[in-house]
Amino acid sequence: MTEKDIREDIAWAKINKDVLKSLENPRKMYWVIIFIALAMIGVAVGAELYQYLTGMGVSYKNNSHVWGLYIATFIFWIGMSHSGTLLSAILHLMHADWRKPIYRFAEAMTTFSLMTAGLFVMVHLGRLWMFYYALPYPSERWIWPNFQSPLLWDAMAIFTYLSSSVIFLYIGMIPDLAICRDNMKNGWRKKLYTTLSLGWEGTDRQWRNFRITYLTVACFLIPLAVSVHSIVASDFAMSQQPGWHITSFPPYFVAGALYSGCAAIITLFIILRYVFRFEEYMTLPILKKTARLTFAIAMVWTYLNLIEFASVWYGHDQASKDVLIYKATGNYAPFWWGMMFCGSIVPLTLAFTRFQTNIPVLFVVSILLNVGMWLERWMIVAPTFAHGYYPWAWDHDQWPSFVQWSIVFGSFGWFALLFMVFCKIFPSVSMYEVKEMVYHRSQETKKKELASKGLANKGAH
Amino acid sequence: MSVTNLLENWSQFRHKHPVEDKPHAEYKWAMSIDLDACTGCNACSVACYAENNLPVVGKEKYSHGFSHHWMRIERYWDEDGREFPDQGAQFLPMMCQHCEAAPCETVCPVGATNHTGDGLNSQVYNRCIGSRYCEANCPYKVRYFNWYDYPTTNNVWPEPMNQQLNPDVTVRGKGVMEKCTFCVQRLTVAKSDARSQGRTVRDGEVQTACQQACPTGAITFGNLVDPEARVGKQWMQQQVELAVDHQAKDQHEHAEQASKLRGYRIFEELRPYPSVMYLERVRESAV
Amino acid sequence: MHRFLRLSVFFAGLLMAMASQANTTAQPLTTADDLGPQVDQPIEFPHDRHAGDADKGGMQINCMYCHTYARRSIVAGIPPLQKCIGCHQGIESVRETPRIKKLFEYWEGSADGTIAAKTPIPWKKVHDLPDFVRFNHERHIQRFYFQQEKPVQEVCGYCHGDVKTMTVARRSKSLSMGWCVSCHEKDHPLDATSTMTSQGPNDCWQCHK
Amino acid sequence: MIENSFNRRDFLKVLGWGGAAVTLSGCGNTSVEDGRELVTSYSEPAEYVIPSIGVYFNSTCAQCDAGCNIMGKVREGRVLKLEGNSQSAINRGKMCGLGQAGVQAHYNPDRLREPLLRTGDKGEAISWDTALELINAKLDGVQGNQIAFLTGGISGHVNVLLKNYIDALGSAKHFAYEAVAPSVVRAANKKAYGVEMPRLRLDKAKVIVSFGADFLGAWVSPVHFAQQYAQFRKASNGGRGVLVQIESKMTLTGANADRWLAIRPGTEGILALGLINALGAGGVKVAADAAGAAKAYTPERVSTETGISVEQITKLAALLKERTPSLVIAGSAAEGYAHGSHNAAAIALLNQALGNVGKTVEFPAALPFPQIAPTVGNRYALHALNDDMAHDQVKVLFNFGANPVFTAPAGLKFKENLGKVPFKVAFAHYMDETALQADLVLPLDSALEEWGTSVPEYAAEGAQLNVHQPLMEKLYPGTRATGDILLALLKLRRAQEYKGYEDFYAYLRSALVQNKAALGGSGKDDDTFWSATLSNGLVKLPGASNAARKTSATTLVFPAPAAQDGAYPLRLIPAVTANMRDGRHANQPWLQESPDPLTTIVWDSWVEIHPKTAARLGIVEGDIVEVASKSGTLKAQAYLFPGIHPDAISIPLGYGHQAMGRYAKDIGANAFHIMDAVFDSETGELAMHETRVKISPTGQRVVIVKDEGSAGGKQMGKKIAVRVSSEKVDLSEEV
Repeated sequence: MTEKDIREDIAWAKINKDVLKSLENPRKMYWVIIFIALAMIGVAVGAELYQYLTGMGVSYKNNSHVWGLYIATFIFWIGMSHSGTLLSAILHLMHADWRKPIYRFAEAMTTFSLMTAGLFVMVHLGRLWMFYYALPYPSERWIWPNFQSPLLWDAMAIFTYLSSSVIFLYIGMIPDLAICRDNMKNGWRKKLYTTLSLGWEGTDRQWRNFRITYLTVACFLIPLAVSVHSIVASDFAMSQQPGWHITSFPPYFVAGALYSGCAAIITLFIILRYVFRFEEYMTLPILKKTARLTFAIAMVWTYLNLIEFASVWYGHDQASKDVLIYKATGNYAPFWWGMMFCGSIVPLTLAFTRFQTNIPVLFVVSILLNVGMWLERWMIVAPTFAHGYYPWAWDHDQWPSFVQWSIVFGSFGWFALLFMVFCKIFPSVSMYEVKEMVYHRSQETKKKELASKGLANKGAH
Repeated sequence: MSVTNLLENWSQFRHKHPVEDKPHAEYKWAMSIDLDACTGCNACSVACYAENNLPVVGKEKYSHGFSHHWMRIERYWDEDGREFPDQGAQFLPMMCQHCEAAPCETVCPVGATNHTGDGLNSQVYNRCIGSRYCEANCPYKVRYFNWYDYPTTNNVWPEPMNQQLNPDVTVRGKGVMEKCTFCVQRLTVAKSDARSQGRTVRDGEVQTACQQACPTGAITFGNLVDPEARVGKQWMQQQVELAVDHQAKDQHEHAEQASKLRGYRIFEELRPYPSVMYLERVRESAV
Repeated sequence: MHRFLRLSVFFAGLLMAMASQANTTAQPLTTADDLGPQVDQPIEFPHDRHAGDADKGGMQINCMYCHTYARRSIVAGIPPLQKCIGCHQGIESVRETPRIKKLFEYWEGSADGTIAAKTPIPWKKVHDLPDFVRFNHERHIQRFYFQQEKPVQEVCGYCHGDVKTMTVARRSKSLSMGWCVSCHEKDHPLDATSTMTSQGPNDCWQCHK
Repeated sequence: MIENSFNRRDFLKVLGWGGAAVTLSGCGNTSVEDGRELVTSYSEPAEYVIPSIGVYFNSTCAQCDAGCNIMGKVREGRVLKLEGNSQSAINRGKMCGLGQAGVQAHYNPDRLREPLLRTGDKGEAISWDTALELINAKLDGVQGNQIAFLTGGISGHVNVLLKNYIDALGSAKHFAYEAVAPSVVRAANKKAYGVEMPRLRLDKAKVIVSFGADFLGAWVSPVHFAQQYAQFRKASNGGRGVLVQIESKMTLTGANADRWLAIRPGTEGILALGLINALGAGGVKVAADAAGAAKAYTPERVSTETGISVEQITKLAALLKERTPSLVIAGSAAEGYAHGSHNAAAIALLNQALGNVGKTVEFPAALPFPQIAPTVGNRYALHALNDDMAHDQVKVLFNFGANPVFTAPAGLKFKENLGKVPFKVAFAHYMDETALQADLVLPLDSALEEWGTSVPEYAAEGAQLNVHQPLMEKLYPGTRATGDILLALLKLRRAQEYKGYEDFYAYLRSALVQNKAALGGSGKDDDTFWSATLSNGLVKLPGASNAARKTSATTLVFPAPAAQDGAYPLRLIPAVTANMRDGRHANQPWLQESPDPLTTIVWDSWVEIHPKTAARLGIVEGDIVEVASKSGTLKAQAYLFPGIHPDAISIPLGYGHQAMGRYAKDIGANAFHIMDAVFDSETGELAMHETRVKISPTGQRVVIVKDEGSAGGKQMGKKIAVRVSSEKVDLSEEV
């Protein structure tokens, strides 16, 4: 008999109490994380200001190597966003109810990582004060952006995805916001929850409308999620550069995205579970399922990776082949092999049942997986510049500057800050869905008990 | 602001790469460079600095690859491992190839780089937001980004050096992409003058700065549409056609005849249809 | 569910209606007025006196008599000092007015020595386009004045407004890109008699340098 | 649009330049801003001056001694760009990069702006009158032969004034010094052909064998030669010409050769004699004396001594026999040894043996006005001046723009000797190393501001007089033209004779107008002639042609074979690059940032080492190496360069300024300073290639700042710069 995802005998009042406690009284670790995040953001903001005032040159890219860590990290964060949609929308449609205690924070992760990714689009621009030129708005000049550019598709896709994710996150939270509202003493929070819960009373009609809306948005979100990363992939696949112009990039990117998202869920799962004392809800069996899901996706990713190599290797495009060889043997080889190790070897630990519930191991592994996935993005962007079509323009050494690194690290702080503040203000575990889950589980158990009783009775005859 | 305008521009600007039914009207600027005449002396490059207000970035920035030589001279050695390069070096002047189907044009999110009716690959500094996608997708890597604010914070033209700046060419601020323009400021003046006289620009009437300086006359520039233009005659004689990706020279069936030709375009197989034809460097076999 | 659908249909319809409205009613901006600041010039030059209509006391001098470069250069130019003097030397009646005295100070040098003889007058730019714009007076004059044979004041007035009624010239059009484009988008006859039309060029590099 | 019928002083009066109208701040001014800027406003412009349309004025390039005729594009009173004058026989409308950078000499922010008098370690600004009076006062009581003038190559009417001034001071000494001039070849030519610089007809030759003459880069008249070279490469001349370059370090010309032969340094003369011998053996009729002289130089011996294979020698001789006429050129690599004169003589003999004299080696017409003839600079002058100074023979020294403190080998102790001169006047554009040592520094007009004439030493067709005229108003009121200073000084000595000339312009005008008949202006009135002269920017001078002289092998001294030096095993080849030359233009940033064509290095000097030598010494690219000669040491980055003989290393000249300006100071190392003071045995010229060095890595390593990417000079199998063998193409049908 498998372990239970959740205790079936938790009282609903206890669920409310436990979750609401997270809004009030986290462990000390919470403040440590907030402080570190703020420090990282501080450095990054300083670096960005310097870059803004002085010019993009301070990031040490160059005329042949025009994109660097910013674009790599941008893809990383876009990828990160996919897990939320996977857990909340896809698994929702598939009726995998073990997702219920963890989908809320996954969904929040989606929103915040998209917001982080959006920042990188800005940070990356040479004239970010002119970013609105890329938006299709009717202007006095009678001109439009270039609708042929994948970068424009990108901008639109991210914008759509971000707004849809926010709506999805918000709609899914309404019943819980009402609970918060009802349990709050007067204060700014009470006002906030009152406003946000839109007068939720939990009537049957409200529930019916709620479920339809939620399902509709979920259905809408799934193709969006897939398309967003496919479009990010087409930034590269649509270009003409060796190492980028690869047909399998869209599915490869989507797989990579789900992969890093799942890994990030494990990390955050462990952190939240500890910081907000969610041991009752974020249980080890759920973690185990997540770990298994991650393992499966890791293998898909590995497979797609090998497909990519094979298609390049057996193709006739010598330049792409050169780039591939360069990745494995050139300046970037340590990082490339690091990516292979973190992305394809490390996840093998997840195949062992013993490790699937071992929190320290999972924590380390999940972080390694994300490092691997970040390296993957860097290894997509950089080597093509360093070994593209034109040998004269191959660069010597494009080690990113401190400015680039600090903005990249700062983005993690920014994400952590947003995420942690969210968890402190909004219930990061969906109370009503956990209740549903507990209810369904207990119903099932009862049914089983009845059935086994009936069987026993029969046998008695 | 109208949607019609948008759609029209779409079809008008986006299909400028060579198709049979849409030939160039009055002008198609093109170049040919005779590598056998090119000595690699760098005169063209310095002339380009003078004409186009290119900033001198200094050693530290050059070391990071921030140079702004729209016209760069590349020097290649033989790779056969002999003790001495006893057939000399091979020089190649490289600048924007003004591709007819330019990889940079399609990817720019804001349409800052476009194809003009004259077959130039234009770059509009004001529209550029600095995404650098164009350079990322350029097979020749001939676009140069303003990584710093050279006119102001870097003071590249200290008084009175700024008085040398060509008023016909914008001095670029930080965060925009730039590249060889085929000296469009000269072309515009020549076209306007010719138009006032009710004709088109005659061959030799307008020269690019690099062509004008080149001591050996290795660079020929002109209007491919003009049957009198030397550049067109050269293209024709070398049997290089603008709108194809496989020239007579490459074809096996004409091996006998084709082997006598030496015109080629770089990376033709990627189908950017560049507007610059190079003539192979010749080396004597008798010594 | 139905309400949701209905709402969606409503919004989609609204959007399409707005789009088609925007498409069909794009207003040409050619006439938009945007009065520029008053510019203090070294001499308060009375355009109305020189170019204004006869019935209003003007002398109806052709714009290009003074702004002589307009038909052959990208800039219209300010007349050189000697041109002003050329006429005013012979006009004794206004010789002692303050403005003309000032003018002659630039030519002969001022009594206090602050202005050397033959100093060009430091006129300020009134129609100052951004530095990256290449506006060619010659082309516009050639097209509208010589080919279409429109009256010179109308041709200049497209962009400069009704200068003949001003003293010191003042900008009266916005001279923004959209304003330029609105005219380039229009069909203009090829010459005075032709029914053939063409539009202004819309290559970016035509105007951006 | 080349006109000159205007009064120079008024046409440039324009408002709006130097002001806001100039600074186009890229994308800064993005809105319509009224009333901020001034309109370009003239008071009395010439009728052809139209705002926004460039007017071209002809003048002469002063960046090197070739004397290319240029035209400056002037707009709104500012000179914007220089182009070649297509009327010129020298450059035919073309220009080199060095010439293009002439505007940066003019607009240079580090130019001197007022006369400076030394007080202690500082310069005090004084007025011109004070400065000239001071000079005059200092000259009183000094014997004429204790006054020395140090100049570069100088010609034209400035030279006339200078000579007159020297006369006026009574037997003062004139030292014309050029650090990198081909002086030994000149002397050898004089002996062999009777003229110092014969006209070389590259365009007529079918084969050119160049012994280290970098005629496409920095030798004599590169733009002119480059055009002839283009002709030479065309099929129109009866087949594409073949260039064989023989040198120890690849120059730009070597990089363009069909065959580049790395010769052991200093053995060029031996190879020339070997070729004569091989030609004789191959059936070419060689004069008996030449054949006799070359008899001992069998291919085997030559091969051993020069390091060039017997097969190559035979092939080359066969080629020379088969394709005539040919042309053999002795360049700076051949002349730079203690036996440089012997090398040059042997090479001249080869030309003779091939029958090229009169065919591809022609003789220029003699100059009708000897007083304006160029006084060419050489390196012996420096040596002589240095000796005089060392013996306290110089009391007053005038220095006209030469920079010997920078270019003199350390062994001469020039700076020290200069200190012994009590009063030193420097005419300078920048505060360079020599000006820093001076007691009085007089700031000069830039070449684009001053009046003058010059006569190029290398005559492209006939002799010609080049006109230098201002292309714009002076940037700084405190500078003066060399001619004006000399005239003012002369007025202090010979007031009566020169009082009729208000300034140098007046002198120049009257000097030319008086001789208008001889200058092709007979029948024209003075103003027309003068306008036409200025408008053309040059005057072609008719002159009787010189006769050729036969070389004889009887005076030939056999060049010494290469010797070894155990302590200093390598030869130092100082490279004269097209950008830097002797370093006088190092403060022009375009030249610093323009990559060296062969190494693509910018903003620094470097040491070229053959990969084989480097491997032996354990040096890799970017290592900071110490180069030590008997005279000194320097440190520079190593660059592995296949185009150099393994027995040699090469360092470019012109870098390593300690003063001069923001773009030149502390860039690279000065190779002049480690040169040994060895002199040519016949002419007494400093032998530039005689320095022997040893190198050792210092342990430091840098990333070389160069244009070449990490792939080096490789095309990585891509079809980028393509080369084809000559039998595979048909050039005759080309357009």
